[in-house]
Amino acid sequence: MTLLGAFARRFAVFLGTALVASVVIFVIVQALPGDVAQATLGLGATPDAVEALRQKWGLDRPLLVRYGEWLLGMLHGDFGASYLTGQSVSGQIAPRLAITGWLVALSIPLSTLVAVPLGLVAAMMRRRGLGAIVNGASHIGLAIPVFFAGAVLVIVFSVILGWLPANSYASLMTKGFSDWARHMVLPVASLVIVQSCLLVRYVRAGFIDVLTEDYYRTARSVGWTKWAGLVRHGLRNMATSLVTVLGMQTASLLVGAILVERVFVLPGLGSLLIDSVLNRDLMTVQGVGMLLVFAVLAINFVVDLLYFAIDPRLRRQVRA
Amino acid sequence: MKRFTVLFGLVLAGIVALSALVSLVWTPYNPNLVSSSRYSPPSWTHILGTDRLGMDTFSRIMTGAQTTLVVGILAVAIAALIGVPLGIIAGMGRKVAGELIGRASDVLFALPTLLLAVLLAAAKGASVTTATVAIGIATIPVFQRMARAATLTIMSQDYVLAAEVSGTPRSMIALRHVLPNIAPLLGVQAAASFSMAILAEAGLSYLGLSASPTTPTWGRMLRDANLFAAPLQAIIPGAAIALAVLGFNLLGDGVRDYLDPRLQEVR
Amino acid sequence: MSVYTIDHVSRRFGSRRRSTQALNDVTLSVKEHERWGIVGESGSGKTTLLKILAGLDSPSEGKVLFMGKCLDIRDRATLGDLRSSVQMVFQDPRSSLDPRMRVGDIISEPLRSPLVKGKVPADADARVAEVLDAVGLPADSQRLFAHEFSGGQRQRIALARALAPNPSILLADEPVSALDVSVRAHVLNLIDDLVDSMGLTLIMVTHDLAVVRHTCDHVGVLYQGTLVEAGPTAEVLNNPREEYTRTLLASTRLGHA
Amino acid sequence: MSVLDVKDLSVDFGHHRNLVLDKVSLAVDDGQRLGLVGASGSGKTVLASAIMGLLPDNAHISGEILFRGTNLASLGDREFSKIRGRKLSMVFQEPMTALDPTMKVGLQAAELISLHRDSNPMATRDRVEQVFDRVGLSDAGKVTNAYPHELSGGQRQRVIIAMALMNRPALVICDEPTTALDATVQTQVLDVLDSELAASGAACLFISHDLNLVARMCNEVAVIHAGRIVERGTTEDVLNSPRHPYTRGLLATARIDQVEPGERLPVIEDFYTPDDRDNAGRHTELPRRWVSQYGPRQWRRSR
Repeated sequence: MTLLGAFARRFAVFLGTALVASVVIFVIVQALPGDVAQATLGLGATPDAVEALRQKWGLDRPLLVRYGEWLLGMLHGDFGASYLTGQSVSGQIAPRLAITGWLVALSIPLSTLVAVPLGLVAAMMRRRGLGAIVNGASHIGLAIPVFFAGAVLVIVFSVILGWLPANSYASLMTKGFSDWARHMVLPVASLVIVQSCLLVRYVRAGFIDVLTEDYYRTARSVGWTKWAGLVRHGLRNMATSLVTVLGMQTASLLVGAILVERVFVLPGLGSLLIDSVLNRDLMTVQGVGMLLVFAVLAINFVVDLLYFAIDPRLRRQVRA
Repeated sequence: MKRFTVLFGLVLAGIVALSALVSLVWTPYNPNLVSSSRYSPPSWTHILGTDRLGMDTFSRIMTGAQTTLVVGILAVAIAALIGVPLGIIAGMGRKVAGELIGRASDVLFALPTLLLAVLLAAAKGASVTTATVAIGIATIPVFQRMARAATLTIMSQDYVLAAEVSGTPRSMIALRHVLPNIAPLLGVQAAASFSMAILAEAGLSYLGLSASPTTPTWGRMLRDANLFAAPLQAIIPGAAIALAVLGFNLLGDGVRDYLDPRLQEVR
Repeated sequence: MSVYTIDHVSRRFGSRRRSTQALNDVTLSVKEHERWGIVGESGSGKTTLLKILAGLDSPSEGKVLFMGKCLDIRDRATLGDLRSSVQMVFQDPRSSLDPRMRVGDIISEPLRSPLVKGKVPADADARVAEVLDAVGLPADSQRLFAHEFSGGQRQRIALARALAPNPSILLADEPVSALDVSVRAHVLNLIDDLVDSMGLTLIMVTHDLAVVRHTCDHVGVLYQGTLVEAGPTAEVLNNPREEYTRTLLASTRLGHA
Repeated sequence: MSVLDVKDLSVDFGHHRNLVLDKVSLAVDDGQRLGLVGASGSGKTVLASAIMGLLPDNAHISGEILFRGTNLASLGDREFSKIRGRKLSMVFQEPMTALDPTMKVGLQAAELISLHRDSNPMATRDRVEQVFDRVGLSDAGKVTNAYPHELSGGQRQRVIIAMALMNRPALVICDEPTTALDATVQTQVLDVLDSELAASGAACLFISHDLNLVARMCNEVAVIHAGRIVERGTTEDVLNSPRHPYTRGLLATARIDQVEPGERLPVIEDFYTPDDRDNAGRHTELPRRWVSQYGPRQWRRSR
């Protein structure tokens, strides 16, 4: 199998998983409630009213047809229309995409940048003060829910110090960079704090593994000092496990972004999702849910490709 | 040092369990009793103060421990009871079965806990039950993968071959050799997943996707707190969540270090 | 009579497009009470061959006759016959003894099998004590766990387990290569003695010609999955016909002797 | 003059301070090859790690390790790193894991040069290919561009030997350099090691559990047992007239080929007289762990 073939195979798996996920989402939202129209109108509604609504939304047609329509629509970027307001779901999603996107896109690299050096120190100095402090701090940080971290940041920097805004969003396009940045600092910081504490634990464990490896001993025997050898020969080997964690964490990072949007009242995808659940706007829930799952799968697909860049053994397995 | 952290974890977890148990029979006030003293600071009458409706925060924190523990235990039980057998089958059984389970697990893994909870809440209405089920189901792949990996390690050991040469049936190998040998790892995973479940439930409560407003939960208390008027009322439930999670994490780490002699650092 | 008749056996691993040939057209016959040593380096397919004989794997091509009957591991009856008379000892006793079982339970495992039938002793506890004594371990060992023993002792436990159901054939996969040189002699003496006193047929896989020369009366030489030479030990070692056998001999001290 | 002079070296580990080396003294002369023979757990690998300064953090060390007059035991990591790989190098037992899996072997070997002196890339590459060529890596240019997993065990061990010889060190420590290899490959690798050591004039501490190998490689041999050097002499003397019962036992058990087929193989206990036992019937010279190997009763052969 060629390298290209391996990519193609992974891409096929990615699309297949997305397809199955879309079925799961559709079934939970459309088939589980029993009757969507009844659920929307509440138990007190008259049968006639329910029936009228069913006709209006096309719910009287078979599930399979409705699923097919939904799927085909999504392929064209059309997520259907809200049952409640009649608004196009895609139209609601578009303006909110940027906010959630920024949160995730900023916090992944930033938390990695914070975690790698701290993890290195924690691994190398684990019998000494600094390592123990980093280790202990990451333990505590791991236990803090992201919305609590956000709340504390608001209390300190907005309520007490009054330096930064506690809520609302300023678009990069319309309000300019500095205003945008002032509004993004605290949300991104709360995500990075929690995320990097988790990464530190994995980076530390990865480096400690390297310390016990034969090739690290070889590196030391040819004249690398403890620290330099670990950076030179450990970093790339540790990166494999780091990438795995990053892939596994994309889902929880998206969840974190949704929670952070709630704390800072940012009008992102998460806010849209939660609002539509509370209003039982099923079509919107379904659409946003699918988009999030697709994002998780896409990031995991990219992570899969990253392995090939890092680990030459994989490249050969594929070629052989 | 190590012993101290485990002890600390034990104390924290113990406090959570104790307040949950005690709150079943006694709390200083009825946790849902509305009073006129709103946002009162901590005092002898209200140890941790009161919230925006004048309800006693200490009583609500105590009662909140119930939901935290029950959701955590049930969610982990759901995940382990479904995930572990699937993982063992995937690790021991035919290739097709393993592949199928693996793919199904991948799909579930792409559905974040919160999204699953959101979908269930959209379909069935938000409640503790949907939250628990969602957390449980979302955790299945974690147990499945862990059990599968551990099973594969055990299956590569010669004692499994020896058992087969001894004429032991596959099902018996699973019960006699695989399960006992992966049990410690599963225990550690359960402890870690328990902390994760607590965090997830708190998140769902914070979004209003878990217990009804009349049931005090830590996440909802944080959601209802006004950061500008009474920041303390946000910090208290937040700290409760963090300390509970920290406690169970430390406990889990302690168990792992005890069980895995490799980590008793030779170096 | 022939215990095993290995008839043009090949074994391939992997998918059709990239397969590795572990065994290539191996033909060999093992008679009762013979002691065979199968010699080869890593990757020669010697362990694969042993696994096929133990019913842990099946050939891709060719067949194995066991006691005159075609060996099919999917057929419960023939597998039962095999399990009742063939036992195996593995290379590394650290890996072949379940760390969470007591020695008594480890040794009695074959006695509790639904497949093993016939000569199995009724009183399992008495049998465990008996085989422990036969391998030179005290009877109270059965309450302990495997990790409480040294490498040599663990290999004795593995031997005790193999002997428990009264097998007639003993398969051994590098039984001493994980052990220290000084312990090796103890275990080899023990195997030698047990095979003698219990009238076993022995098939031992090893990379060490010196061990084969000492313990086995027949030797087969495997090279990259092909059986290049087989016959009585003295004959093969004194007059090797194949180039590879000569290389192997030269790389051990036996070549100079 | 001795290149290495170990004086009263003791090493123990951890809180329990398990003694692994007990006042070991050992000297290697310039250009000399000394074999160090012992069973697993005898402390031979710990001795090698101690000399290289690669002991884990929880090891306690006492005594002196004089390398060309410098006490290595008292050097800091930075100063020691300047000696390692340049004047003092090591060949490890496990070629499969001793190289960084994510880096081409040529680059790993070139690091040895660039770490220790200024050298332009062209000269470095030439030197790497030259040494690779010398250790019998045919098509050295191709090998330098390979990742470790693309090479066979024998090739990897040649790479490691090339790395150990890269900077023309004064002493090479070989810790079971061929144990993990197949017999036929083992012979070739030993030949390369033999000729390259001779050509470079480096001294060598050759560690093995296999007396046969040591006899082939070394003119002098020391026997280590339970953390102590029990015997030292020329290879010929030790092999032909061993003085210590442990050495005698080791020699006998190592030579299966000298026992007639079917005869009982000698075991180490055979070489200990009753005088060597203490009151409880144990061999005084054997550590307790070692004695318990055989249980309370001796195995007797019935034949």
